[in-house]
Amino acid sequence: MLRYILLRGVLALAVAFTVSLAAFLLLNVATDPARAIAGEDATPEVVQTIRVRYGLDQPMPVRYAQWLGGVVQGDFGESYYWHKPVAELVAERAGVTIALALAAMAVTILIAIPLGVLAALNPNSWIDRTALGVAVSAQAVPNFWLGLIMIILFSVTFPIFPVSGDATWMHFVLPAFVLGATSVPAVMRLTRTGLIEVMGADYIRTARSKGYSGASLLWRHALRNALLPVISVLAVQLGQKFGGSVITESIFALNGLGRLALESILGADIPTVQMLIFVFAIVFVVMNLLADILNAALDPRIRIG
Amino acid sequence: MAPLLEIRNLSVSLELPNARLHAVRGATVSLDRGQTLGIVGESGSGKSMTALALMRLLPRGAEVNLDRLAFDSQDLTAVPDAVFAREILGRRMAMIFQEPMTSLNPVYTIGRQLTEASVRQGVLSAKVAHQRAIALLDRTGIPDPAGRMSQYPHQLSGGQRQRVMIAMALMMEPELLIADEPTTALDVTVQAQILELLAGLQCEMGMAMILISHDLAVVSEHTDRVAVMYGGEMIEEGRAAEVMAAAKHPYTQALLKAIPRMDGPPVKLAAIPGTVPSTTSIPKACIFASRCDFVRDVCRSGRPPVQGSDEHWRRCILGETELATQRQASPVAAMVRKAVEASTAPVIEARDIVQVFQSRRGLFGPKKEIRAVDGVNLTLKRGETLALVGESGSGKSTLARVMLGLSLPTSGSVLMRGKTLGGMSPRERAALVQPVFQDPYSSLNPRRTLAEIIVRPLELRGDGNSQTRLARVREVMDMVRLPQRLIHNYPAQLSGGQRQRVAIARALVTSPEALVCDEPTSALDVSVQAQILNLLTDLQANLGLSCLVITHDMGVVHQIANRVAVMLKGKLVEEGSTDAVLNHSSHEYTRTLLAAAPRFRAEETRLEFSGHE
Amino acid sequence: MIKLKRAVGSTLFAITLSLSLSTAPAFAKKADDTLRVAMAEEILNLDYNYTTKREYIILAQMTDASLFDVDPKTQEIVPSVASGYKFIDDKTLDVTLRTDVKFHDGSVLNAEDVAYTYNWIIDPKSESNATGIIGRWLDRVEVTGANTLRFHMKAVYPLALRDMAQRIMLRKKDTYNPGGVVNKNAMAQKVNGTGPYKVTSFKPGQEVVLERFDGFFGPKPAIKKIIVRNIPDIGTQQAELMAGGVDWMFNVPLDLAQSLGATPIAKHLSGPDLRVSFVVLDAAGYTDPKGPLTKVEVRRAINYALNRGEMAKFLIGGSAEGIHTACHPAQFGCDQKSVDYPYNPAKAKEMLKAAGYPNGFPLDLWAYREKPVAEAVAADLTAAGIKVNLRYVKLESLDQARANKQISAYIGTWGSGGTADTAAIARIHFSDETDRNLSGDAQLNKDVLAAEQTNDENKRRELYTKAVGRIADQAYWAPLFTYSANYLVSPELNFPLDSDGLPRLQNASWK
Amino acid sequence: MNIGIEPNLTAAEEPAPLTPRQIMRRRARKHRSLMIGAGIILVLAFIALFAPLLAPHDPFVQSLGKRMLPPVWVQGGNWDYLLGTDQNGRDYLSRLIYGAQVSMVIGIGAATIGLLIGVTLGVLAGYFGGWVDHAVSFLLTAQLALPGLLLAMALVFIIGPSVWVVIGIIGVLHWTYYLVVTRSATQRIRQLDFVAAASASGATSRQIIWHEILPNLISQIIVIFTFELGIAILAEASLSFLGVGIQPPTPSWGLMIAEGKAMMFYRPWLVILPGICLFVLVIGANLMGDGLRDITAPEGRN
Repeated sequence: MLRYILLRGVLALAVAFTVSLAAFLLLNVATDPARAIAGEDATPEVVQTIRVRYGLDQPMPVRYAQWLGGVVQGDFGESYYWHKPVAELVAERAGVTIALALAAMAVTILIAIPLGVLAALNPNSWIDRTALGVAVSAQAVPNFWLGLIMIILFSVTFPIFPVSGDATWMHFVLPAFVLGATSVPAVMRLTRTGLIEVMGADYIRTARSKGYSGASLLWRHALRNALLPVISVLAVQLGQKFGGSVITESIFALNGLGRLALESILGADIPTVQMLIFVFAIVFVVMNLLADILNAALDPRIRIG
Repeated sequence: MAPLLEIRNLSVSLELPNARLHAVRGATVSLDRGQTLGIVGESGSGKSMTALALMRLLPRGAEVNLDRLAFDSQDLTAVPDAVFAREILGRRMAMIFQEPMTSLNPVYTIGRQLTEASVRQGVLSAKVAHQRAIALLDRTGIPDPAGRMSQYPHQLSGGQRQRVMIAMALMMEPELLIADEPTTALDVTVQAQILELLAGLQCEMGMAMILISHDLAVVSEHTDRVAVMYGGEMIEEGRAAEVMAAAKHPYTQALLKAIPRMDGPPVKLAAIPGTVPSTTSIPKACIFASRCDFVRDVCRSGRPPVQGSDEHWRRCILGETELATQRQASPVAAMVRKAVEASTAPVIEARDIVQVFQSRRGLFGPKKEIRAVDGVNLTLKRGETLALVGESGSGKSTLARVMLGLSLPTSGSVLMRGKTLGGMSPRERAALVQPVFQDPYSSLNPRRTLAEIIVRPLELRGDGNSQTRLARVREVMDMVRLPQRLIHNYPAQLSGGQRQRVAIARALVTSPEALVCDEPTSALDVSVQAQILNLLTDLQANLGLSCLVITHDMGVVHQIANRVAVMLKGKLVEEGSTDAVLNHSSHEYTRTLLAAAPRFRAEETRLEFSGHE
Repeated sequence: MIKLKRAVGSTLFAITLSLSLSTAPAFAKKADDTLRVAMAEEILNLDYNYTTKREYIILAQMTDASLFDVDPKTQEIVPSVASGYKFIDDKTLDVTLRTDVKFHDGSVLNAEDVAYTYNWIIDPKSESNATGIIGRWLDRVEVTGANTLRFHMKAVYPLALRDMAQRIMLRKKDTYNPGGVVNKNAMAQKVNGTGPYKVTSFKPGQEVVLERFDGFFGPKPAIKKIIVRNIPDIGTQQAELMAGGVDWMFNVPLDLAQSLGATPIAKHLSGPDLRVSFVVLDAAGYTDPKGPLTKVEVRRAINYALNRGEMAKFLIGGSAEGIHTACHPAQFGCDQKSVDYPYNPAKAKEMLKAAGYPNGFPLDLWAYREKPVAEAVAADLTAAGIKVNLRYVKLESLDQARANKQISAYIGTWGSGGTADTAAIARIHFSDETDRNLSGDAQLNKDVLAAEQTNDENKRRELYTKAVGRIADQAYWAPLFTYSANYLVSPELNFPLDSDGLPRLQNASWK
Repeated sequence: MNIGIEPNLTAAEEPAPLTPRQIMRRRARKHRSLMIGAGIILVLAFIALFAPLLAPHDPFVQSLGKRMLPPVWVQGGNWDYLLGTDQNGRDYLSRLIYGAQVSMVIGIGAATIGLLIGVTLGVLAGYFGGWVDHAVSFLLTAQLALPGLLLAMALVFIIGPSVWVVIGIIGVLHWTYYLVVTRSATQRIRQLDFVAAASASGATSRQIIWHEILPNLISQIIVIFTFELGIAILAEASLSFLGVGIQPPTPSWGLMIAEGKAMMFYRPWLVILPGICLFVLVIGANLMGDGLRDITAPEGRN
């Protein structure tokens, strides 16, 4: 068991480093951080002083080596804009993104799974068709557009929810719905096909022959097997959501990692981007590992083999 | 006393995407307490559907209508589903299924699955249920029953899982046990034990049993009465011994002649031509008319009447006397089996083949080594049919793949015409040996037409142009007796038998010297198996092919093989001519294999068992 | 049928509009005397000595006072922390300080503090954003008395007082290197300024709360408390304005300002701005030595092709107007008599044919600011036959491409830092020290630098007239228009609009 | 009793069952959502193809005087510009029509690039397994971890903004769905006997992949392609919304939504209209995808 986790850990680090190297190259090529920090009306002298101040005048490999050296000792360097250690910056904002991710996951689960189960229990009925209709249309709605419409409807026309910011839980309702809605189709479809397949399996027929029927059959025998693949998909999606949704967070002005990523990428705040990517890669692989472990815990065939 | 179970005129129709399939029409059956009824028929005959209708386990969209369904003289049609599920299913009627590998819930322990139904319905307390489960597991012959309770289904073998299924069915001591092809997926030796077990339990618990199978031999040994089904209708029913000895319906007769018999010299099998008609519309004529040898105009105009006594009736217009005369009229041509001289040149030689596989138990378990083939020497001589016999896990398929050159052995070598397989180019090897696989549905590329499939090996060798190749394809299709008009059809449009013929045609197109057939007929119905076996013997005679046939069915060995090799756990335990091995085998394992194979003891009825009647 | 559809359609939009606009600000701001201000740029550092962006200038106006100040009406330099000044000769300046200037922490400002601030800024170790600007003309500062200082200048520089007024924020002695240890971010999170407002709470990137500083030596501001909120998304800013979370928005796009201004929610103010927009052409041929832009007729044709008037009127609105000089008409020395190329697309096509490009030529036009302006310029040039490939990028990407000499033409803007003097735009664009100079005109370079080395007003005016005339004649640029600053403010707020376009929140008051 | 010879093969009365393709066509006609989806896609493809003829005005011609005209059903609108004009006074309806062109081209282009990368890697990983499989899954994890936005922004700057760059970017970011499906399908097909038969008759790996495995993947690949079409179109819209996608003055629905965002409270149609167009196009693609999957599923699986 330990060997397996160690292997995945090494994979996580390898992925994190390759991705951060790629990001470092892309960023340096795309924009000149010094000019981004200096802003619009900066004279060349100002740009030069900034370049010296942040050591941007050294060649790229040297700067990457410095950054790497720091990372090994846990120091991810200082943000050019925020003048504070990036680790602190990420820690501050991680809370908002985690809350949003969990809320969005709750929205997905509360909508997708019941819908999927109902659709599977009576295939080709009107519930099935509406469930598929919801899935198809939710998949077709651009989430940035959905966000704007939500603000127009529920913050301005009917001022129920606050427009932006992340102070109270009320601030998270609309963003969670928008972020959650994007992954409803996939989860709903997976639940539906999974349950339909399980309901046709031999061991369900055996259970029926022992007198199980209706709700007890569903809860005791069918659901547990049907939801196995769904759980690993949810874990992976949660991993992606921990990476922060760039669009949802910027539309609702939530101070999460997503918005931080967007601004630091557009503003070429390299240390912040590096750390964010590093964190995203690690979180992503860890969530994959978690999905595997969860699967093994729930499915004896994998655990005991 | 009133029969335990009475079914009259049961019809089942299933909903297909674009039609309704009338799977069962007018099934009438009755069963007394403690009695065993066998329902036999080929695939698609509706035998399973009848049982599922009884247990109300039909798939969604199925329709059942019947005149009378009484269980212990209680009219079941009046019982609503919920009450039926709670009071009848599991407590008074139980069922075991064909596929042990998938019939148990993979995520729950054996113990829980055994006890949960009885505890939930309050029939037994948890403690009593637990003890009863262990007792039943022990009775069904599972080693260390207490330990098994906490294990999961995937940790048990096929045979053990079937025993668990039987224990589970008997937890609440049902009065009727329905066994739907209980042993089809198991090895011959295990099959015999399970059938013995079922018979024993039935006597002990005085249960009535319905045994559904496609294997006439199994049914003839283990049932009191037998009903023969074809195309969704019951065409003959009577006492088992009588039906087997003097079948009164042409289909049953043809079926009995299509089964390779172990007693007496090999006989040319009577294959039934054509395929089972589709029952998407209710047929007006006799269902067997399209394939019957004695068909008359009247058979095609109306449904044949039921003739014969309650003891033994059949649905056919032929009178008692006409049938009897027909039976003698068709003499059975004995086949002579050439003995193979030791001196003939070898075609394929396998020298001390060892094949080891690595497998990891579970995601985190340690790596384990499995020696599938452990030092085997085998030679296939020119013009002979060598049968390689063994149970699942004996390594016979692995050896076959090695001799085909599809996988390189861990050690040892395979020679063809003196040259090692490894040294040969794939194209050279293709000219020497070709495979025929077991499952007709996965041996042909669904996306290609027949022409493309059969011509492919020629294209790969690149000899001749498209005309010569097409001619060769047509020639080979005639050889395997495939109608030319099918040349542009897709595999999905053919029957199992036809597909296996295409596979053989593909193997023959490069005119190889040897064929390696891995269980060529075990996935086919008896009547279709007879066609393929006859084809193989004819081809071998006409083309002088040497065939290596892998099988677990002693009947097939007896029918077509000149020599036999028996494998057990990766080792060759016995090798010799068919007569030597079958009649006075030297190895104890071969003897158990032969004993386990179901045979037609036409005369020995089941009287000694049913003494208690 | 159409009538029905039309009726239904319009009602739908009418409902959403009226409903959304009827929610007047929930509570009158006057009650809690707090002005909530929205800014798109995230305020991350309170110390203007280490920042440059416009939002930081607005903030510094409130938190800090400097030696001099610019009179909003007359744009003249007036004494502020300094009570008076006298030029001993054209390179030394004596300044006397007021004695009643207090820092926010209550301590009194003295000559030592001022000297320390200036000497620290010009010391390269400070790496301050102002080091380059001040270091060019100031040698050192010497304390000559309890509240008198002497400034020794390296060279004659007419804009010295303006720089002192707008660039250097005064700090207590040893703020940045207490005990010799350099701490550039000393004032980043908690600024100890001398201005009319002091910072009571600061959440970087989210919010800055300022309250009136009673110890301020100058006129007390009318509003007790100002909260600066960072809201990056313009849509969200509007929603906050409507929901009452914000009372003042600046840099508002024209259409939005006009639409929202027409509702009871907010008032649309539009004031003058020193910022100008222009198209810089690669006359020197950095991208293509023999390219079309090196020919003056082509550059003049481009000037004729652009409909400056319409762009100013429809895309910027307010006091914006087309210009034909490489400077803002209100800036000293910006001679309006230089040659003009009134909009004449036919003439432009003709000149292009004459210059040897009958069916135009491909041109990469870079832009970063207002997208409608970029598309309008691109459309006008396409109409004149030039095959424009519009490259709309981030500012820093454009700067980088220009530094690598990859840009043949780009639409630029310059705010001159609110300085009404041509020097503030000429040197940065036409001297040889900058990569923005695509004219390749040596003589022009000399004139522009010379105009900054003399205090003689007439001499400077004469030099600038020559330079501006030269630029117009050689059409190194295609000047476009001046900007107008659009604000959306709560109807209850009095907000003065000054001619240099610099918003001065400290002068705001309730109606 | 005829011995083993089949004289009277009487299958003649029974019509030979339909070829798989006929079965699919018959099912397709009856599959409502497939018809609707295909209908929408055809109409939009028609609009995209004949945009120059259909559009009332040239989408690039500006008339600054007539900026921000409302659509005809709102007072102040005029009939020359049915859906009003945008910030630069260009006809909004024409830009929407040309926007269809951009979205379709990008959708199809990106989905194809994704297909080429994903299927190749999927088949290789599925067929050869071992280290190829590990390398591909490492690439998969790394690609999922790298934020697409960064890649888009950098490429748009380095190579310069053109429709092809955007297609390339989105294509490179969206091959994972193809990979996962083709990899497991290839692994499944590889076990089937007709692959063993092919290698027994001397086919090389390449021939087996090309002749035996790929034909069986085509129906699944088509299904994924239609879904990816929708996803790619949305991806372009998001990139353009963030300003790193399609560059002005090319009309793109995502860009139009971004431009309309500032005025969404006063001129909501600037945001709503392109949003609806995107929604209709993508829902058409998804309905078609669902339909194709239903009618190909049964054959696909055996």
